[in-house]
Amino acid sequence: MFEVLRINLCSPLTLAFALGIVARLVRSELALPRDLVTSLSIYLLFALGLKGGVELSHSSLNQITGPAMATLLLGCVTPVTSYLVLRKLGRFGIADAAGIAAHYGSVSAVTFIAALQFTTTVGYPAEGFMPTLLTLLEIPGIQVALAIGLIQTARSQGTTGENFDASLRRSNRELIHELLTSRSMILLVGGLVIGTAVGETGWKPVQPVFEGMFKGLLTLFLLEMGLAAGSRLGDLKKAGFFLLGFGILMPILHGALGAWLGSMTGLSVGGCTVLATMAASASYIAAPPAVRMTLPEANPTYYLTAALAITFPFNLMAGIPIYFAISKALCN
Amino acid sequence: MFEVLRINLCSPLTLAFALGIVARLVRSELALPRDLVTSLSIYLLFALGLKGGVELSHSSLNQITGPAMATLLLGCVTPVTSYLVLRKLGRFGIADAAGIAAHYGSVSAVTFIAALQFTTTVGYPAEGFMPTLLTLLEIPGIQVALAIGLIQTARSQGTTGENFDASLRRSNRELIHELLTSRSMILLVGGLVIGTAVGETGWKPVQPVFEGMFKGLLTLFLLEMGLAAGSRLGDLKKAGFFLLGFGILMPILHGALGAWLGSMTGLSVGGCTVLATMAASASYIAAPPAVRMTLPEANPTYYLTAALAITFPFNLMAGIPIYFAISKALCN
Amino acid sequence: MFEVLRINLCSPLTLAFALGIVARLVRSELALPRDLVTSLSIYLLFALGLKGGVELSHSSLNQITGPAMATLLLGCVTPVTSYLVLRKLGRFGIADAAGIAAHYGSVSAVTFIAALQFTTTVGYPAEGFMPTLLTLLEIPGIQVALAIGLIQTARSQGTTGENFDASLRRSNRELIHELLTSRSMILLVGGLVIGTAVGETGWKPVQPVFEGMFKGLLTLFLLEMGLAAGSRLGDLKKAGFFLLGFGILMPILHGALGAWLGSMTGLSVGGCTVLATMAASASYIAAPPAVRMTLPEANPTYYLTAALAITFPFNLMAGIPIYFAISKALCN
Amino acid sequence: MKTVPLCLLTVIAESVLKERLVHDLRSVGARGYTLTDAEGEGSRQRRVGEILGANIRIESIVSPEVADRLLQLISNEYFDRFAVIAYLSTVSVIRGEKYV
Amino acid sequence: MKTVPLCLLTVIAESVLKERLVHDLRSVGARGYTLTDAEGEGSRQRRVGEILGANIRIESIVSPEVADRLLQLISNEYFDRFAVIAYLSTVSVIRGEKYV
Amino acid sequence: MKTVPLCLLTVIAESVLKERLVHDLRSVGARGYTLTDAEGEGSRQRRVGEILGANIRIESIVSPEVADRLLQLISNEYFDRFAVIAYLSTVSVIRGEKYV
Ligand SMILES: Nc1ncnc2c1ncn2[C@@H]1O[C@H](COP(=O)(O)O)[C@@H](O)[C@H]1O
Ligand SMILES: Nc1ncnc2c1ncn2[C@@H]1O[C@H](COP(=O)(O)O)[C@@H](O)[C@H]1O
Ligand SMILES: Nc1ncnc2c1ncn2[C@@H]1O[C@H](COP(=O)(O)O)[C@@H](O)[C@H]1O
Ligand code: NA
Ligand code: NA
Ligand code: NA
Repeated sequence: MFEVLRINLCSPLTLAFALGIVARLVRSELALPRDLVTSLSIYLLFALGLKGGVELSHSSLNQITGPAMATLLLGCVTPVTSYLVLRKLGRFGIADAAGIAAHYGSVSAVTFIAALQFTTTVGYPAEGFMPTLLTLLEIPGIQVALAIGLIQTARSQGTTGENFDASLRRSNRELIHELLTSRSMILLVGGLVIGTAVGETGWKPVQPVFEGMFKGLLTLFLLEMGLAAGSRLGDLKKAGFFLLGFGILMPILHGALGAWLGSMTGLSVGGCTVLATMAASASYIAAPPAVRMTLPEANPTYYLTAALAITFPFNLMAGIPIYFAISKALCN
Repeated sequence: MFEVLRINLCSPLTLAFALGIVARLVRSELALPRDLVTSLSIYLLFALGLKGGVELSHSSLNQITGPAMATLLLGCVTPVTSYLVLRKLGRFGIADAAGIAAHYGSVSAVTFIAALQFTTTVGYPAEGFMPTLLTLLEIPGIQVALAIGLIQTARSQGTTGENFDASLRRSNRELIHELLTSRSMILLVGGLVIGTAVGETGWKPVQPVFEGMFKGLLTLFLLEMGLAAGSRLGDLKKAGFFLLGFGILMPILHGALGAWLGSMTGLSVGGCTVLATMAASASYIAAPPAVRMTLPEANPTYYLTAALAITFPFNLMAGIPIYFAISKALCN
Repeated sequence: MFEVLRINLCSPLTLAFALGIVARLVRSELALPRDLVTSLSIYLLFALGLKGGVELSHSSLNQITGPAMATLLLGCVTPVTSYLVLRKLGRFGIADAAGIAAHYGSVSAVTFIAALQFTTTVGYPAEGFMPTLLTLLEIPGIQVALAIGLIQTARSQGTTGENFDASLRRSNRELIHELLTSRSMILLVGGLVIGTAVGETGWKPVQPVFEGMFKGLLTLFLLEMGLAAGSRLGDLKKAGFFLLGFGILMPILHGALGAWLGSMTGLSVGGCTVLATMAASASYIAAPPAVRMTLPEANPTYYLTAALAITFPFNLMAGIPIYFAISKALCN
Repeated sequence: MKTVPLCLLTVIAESVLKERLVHDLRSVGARGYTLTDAEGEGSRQRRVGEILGANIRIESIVSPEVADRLLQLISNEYFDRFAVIAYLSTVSVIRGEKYV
Repeated sequence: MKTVPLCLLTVIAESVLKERLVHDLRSVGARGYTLTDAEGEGSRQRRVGEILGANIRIESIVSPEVADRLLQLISNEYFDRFAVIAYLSTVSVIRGEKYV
Repeated sequence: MKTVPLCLLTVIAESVLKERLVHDLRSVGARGYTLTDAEGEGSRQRRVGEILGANIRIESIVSPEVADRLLQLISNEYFDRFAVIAYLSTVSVIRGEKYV
């Protein structure tokens, strides 16, 4: 276990993230150009999709059905558990609770990638179709949480009935369109389809870019994530102790649930670890703008700090090995 | 033939282009940062030049003279045929006809690259000096078409004589300077010279970037091209049926002419295919700003839609295999 | 010697720099997007640090102590010699002399990299810990020169005493903080630490990006340097003959000093060459903003032209081989 | 040259609002707009901006009536819950009919 | 502080015109200008911009005479055939002599 | 809508001054600012900008008193030695109390 932790902590990925945090702590002017960050995230998502697609072409539909169901179930359960814990135990308001829940119901692609890398490094590579599951988990969690938020707000204000229903449905349609056609969905799903279509032969000539450069560019991206997380550290105090605990314990709970569902549906140890990580991770790309637009009353400090400055580093440094240990225990 | 079409359609290049179009059709917010697009096109042109230069260092002047003459001839003929067809058959105005003709007289570097890739894939690699021909074809076609446009406009307005001559010559001088020192010329020609000078030894250490990464980054660029073409699709209706036919048939005509001239001057099947593709392709990098500045009366919707949303995808998906078939027939 | 010069001149690096200058001379519109340039320099510094760190993990502290002392000494001596020569021989004002001296007291990372590449190419690779020395030399030279400038200005204006001391100390504290936390320091030092920590195993997966792509991307960066230097060429006349001579002779002097100190402290021929190059090079990334803020009276035309349009190309094309020849003579 | 006075409305807002604001402009009758990227700080503290991109700055030349409708709309819909400011100034344009 | 009123001329144009407009500014007597990248929509539909980069926004502080000459020039040379708008406002500057 | 007139101060400066100017704004009492990237040319020739990035353009809505203090400060500290211009105009805002 300690060896596993050491491997995880001493990778360029984790250390680049730490470097970003340190740079912010010493108030360095270091900043990656915004266009570089956007370009890196476009690259990572597309490469992830392509690679996943190529490997998907070796998988049978049979293998996927179970894990896919498990993933969708996670997408419905995790936002609800998050919301309830935040409301009942954390005494957060409706909007804030729903906003944070939307983040924890969705998934962080970088954490997902880190888990993929980790399982490969420790010799338990995950199934090839994991990126397909990623696309399945990205959206429903946001949806469910925002719907809860809108409905509860309306109820608490007494505006129910037909009018509200119609407006809810309309804003929901817009939101679903936005999420389905979001950058990450297009690149992931598009990459998956292209990867499946071209197979190994078509993949060969683009492999140097989309596989060879992957870890290096991911390292740069984690540097940026570290910078972003570092500039959120000051907000930890405003977020309070409850959110700190929530950002660590909730992922462990969701991770255990994910690992269990994974093992039930026949995933390997690596696959379980990755599914657990997906369940445990909190989105900070897709969820924030959706929450900002739909529940503007929710305070961004809470959800961004929790997702980016608490849960992301926790998962990166300790979470993934924990989910791996749980998965190993469950699969034997 | 069908196998060849399949290979062409199932490459990551073509599919990335298609993904871009689909993203626009579903109104996705996906957009590549402008600086990334500029960087990619700088990279592609420079890499193309370097690679071409290294291979040029193995070629003899002897081999090149014939094909170079053929290329220059194409640069004079294709804008004239385009202009005449647009005026006489299409009933376009002077400015619009000349503006479109400038695009079809010049050449699209990405289509050129796609043809290079294609001929290599099907086992008929083109001569190493093709990028040299590319630089020869880029400018004269634009020049000829714009000159026609300016002269015809002047004639139709009755402003001939010395004054006009002087002003035409002045604006022509500016234009030639602009085209000769344009980004693509500097990068292509500069790359060619550097590549020739450094040869294989100097090429080795930069090969991972300028060759290894080429196809992968080209895939990303085609994603952007797809996005651009996709957002032009709505303009197809405004462009009208004539332009649709023109954008498909004119390239086939020019392609056949190119293939024939290539085979006359001793190019291999691959070389003929690439020369044919150059003749058939329409510029959408160098030509648009030149036309916009010189013939502002020409409607950009026409020339951009024709070059980008009709001829480019046609060449990418069906044109290149057709020119290959023609070349094969002519060379045997 | 001539063979060595030829190798140096015929590398893609030097030629890309030349291409940039030519592009400016023919007034081409070619420009690399600013974000690309920033991204490239972030990449180069971080890769340099990482690579250096991995190699540092094989070095003993013992080996480094001597060369580190030599480097710090160079950081104190070179700004003073530069300042004195500029004041006494060049008759520059206090601010201008100190401003230029700050540039020559610091170091140019790209020149450093070019020297590393050169020594490897000619078969005399430098020690693995050279990037560590780079970080040691970057700051003190700027510091020393600016302190001279501030003190001399104050003295010449008669504002001495406690007040001045306090304000000098305050602005010095700010400056040191700024330099220590500057982008290049964070990336270099951060990279060194990460590289040392992860060692060869952690380096492997990121090597394709941080080593494989290095020379190619450096070539692109040198294209940009050429563009920047090219647009400074017009200022050569304003800078005057003295600065032209200074920009060539001072580096040779500093280079010889560096080579001698290197050979005294046990560096190999390659190591001496690189240390000499560091001493000889002039900063144009870290120094300019520091000088601009601290000594706004200094004319940027002087220091930028000298560092970028005189000394940088001189070192790139002729300086490095000269320092190599000196080092070879001294080490035998 | 003969010029007409018109209103120049400037809106500075967090960038998630881009599509919505452009839509609003059109809906109240603005005939065009110009948009630049910006960053900034205001009375409210650092916001969602960091990851989502910073602010946008929208300028639109409109008639006084349209300007008023826009200010009304922005102050009703956005001021409380989003980081938005808006201000008006007077500019002189040629071809006044282009903007109304 | 003592300030003098001067004209601030703002031109928004498709970006192919950048060099020409800067040249025109200089030629009619402007002593400086500031340029930012922008995007936008106007009464004319989407233009060549897409591939060529979008709009530019040029600001120049000038005397009323220079402003008038510029408006005249822009309206003669560009308004019909290019996507360009221009407008004037009044600003107060220190060191008024710097701009005229 | 009911609006109040306030001062809009615009500062265009070489980009090394970014942090210092933002600090100055805050110190004399500005409650917010908006910043965009810009390039430009003025009466002084090409500057350090080339490598260090070009200009910045800072806008701040302030009360007349704050505007005056800022102009004073900028003209004392920067005008001689740095590439900086500053100008004032009048704008109408809603929620006037937000800015003073
Ligand atoms: N006084 C001001 N002057 C100029 N811009 C401002 C001012 N106050 C706020 N802003 C801009 O408006 C945005 C939103 O402000 P706020 O709603 O106060 O957070 C800020 O990010 C600034 O870009
Ligand atoms: N009413 C307006 N307000 C602000 N900007 C405008 C307006 N109309 C046009 N523009 C800008 O001017 C450019 C050219 O407009 P047009 O010539 O109408 O296509 C547009 O792309 C906008 O950036
Ligand atoms: N007349 C002007 N109109 C608009 N901007 C100007 C003007 N003069 C100077 N500037 C801007 O202010 C910066 C500094 O000007 P200067 O101090 O004259 O070099 C320039 O780079 C321009 O961006
Ligand atoms: Na989750
Ligand atoms: Na052609
Ligand atoms: Na030095």
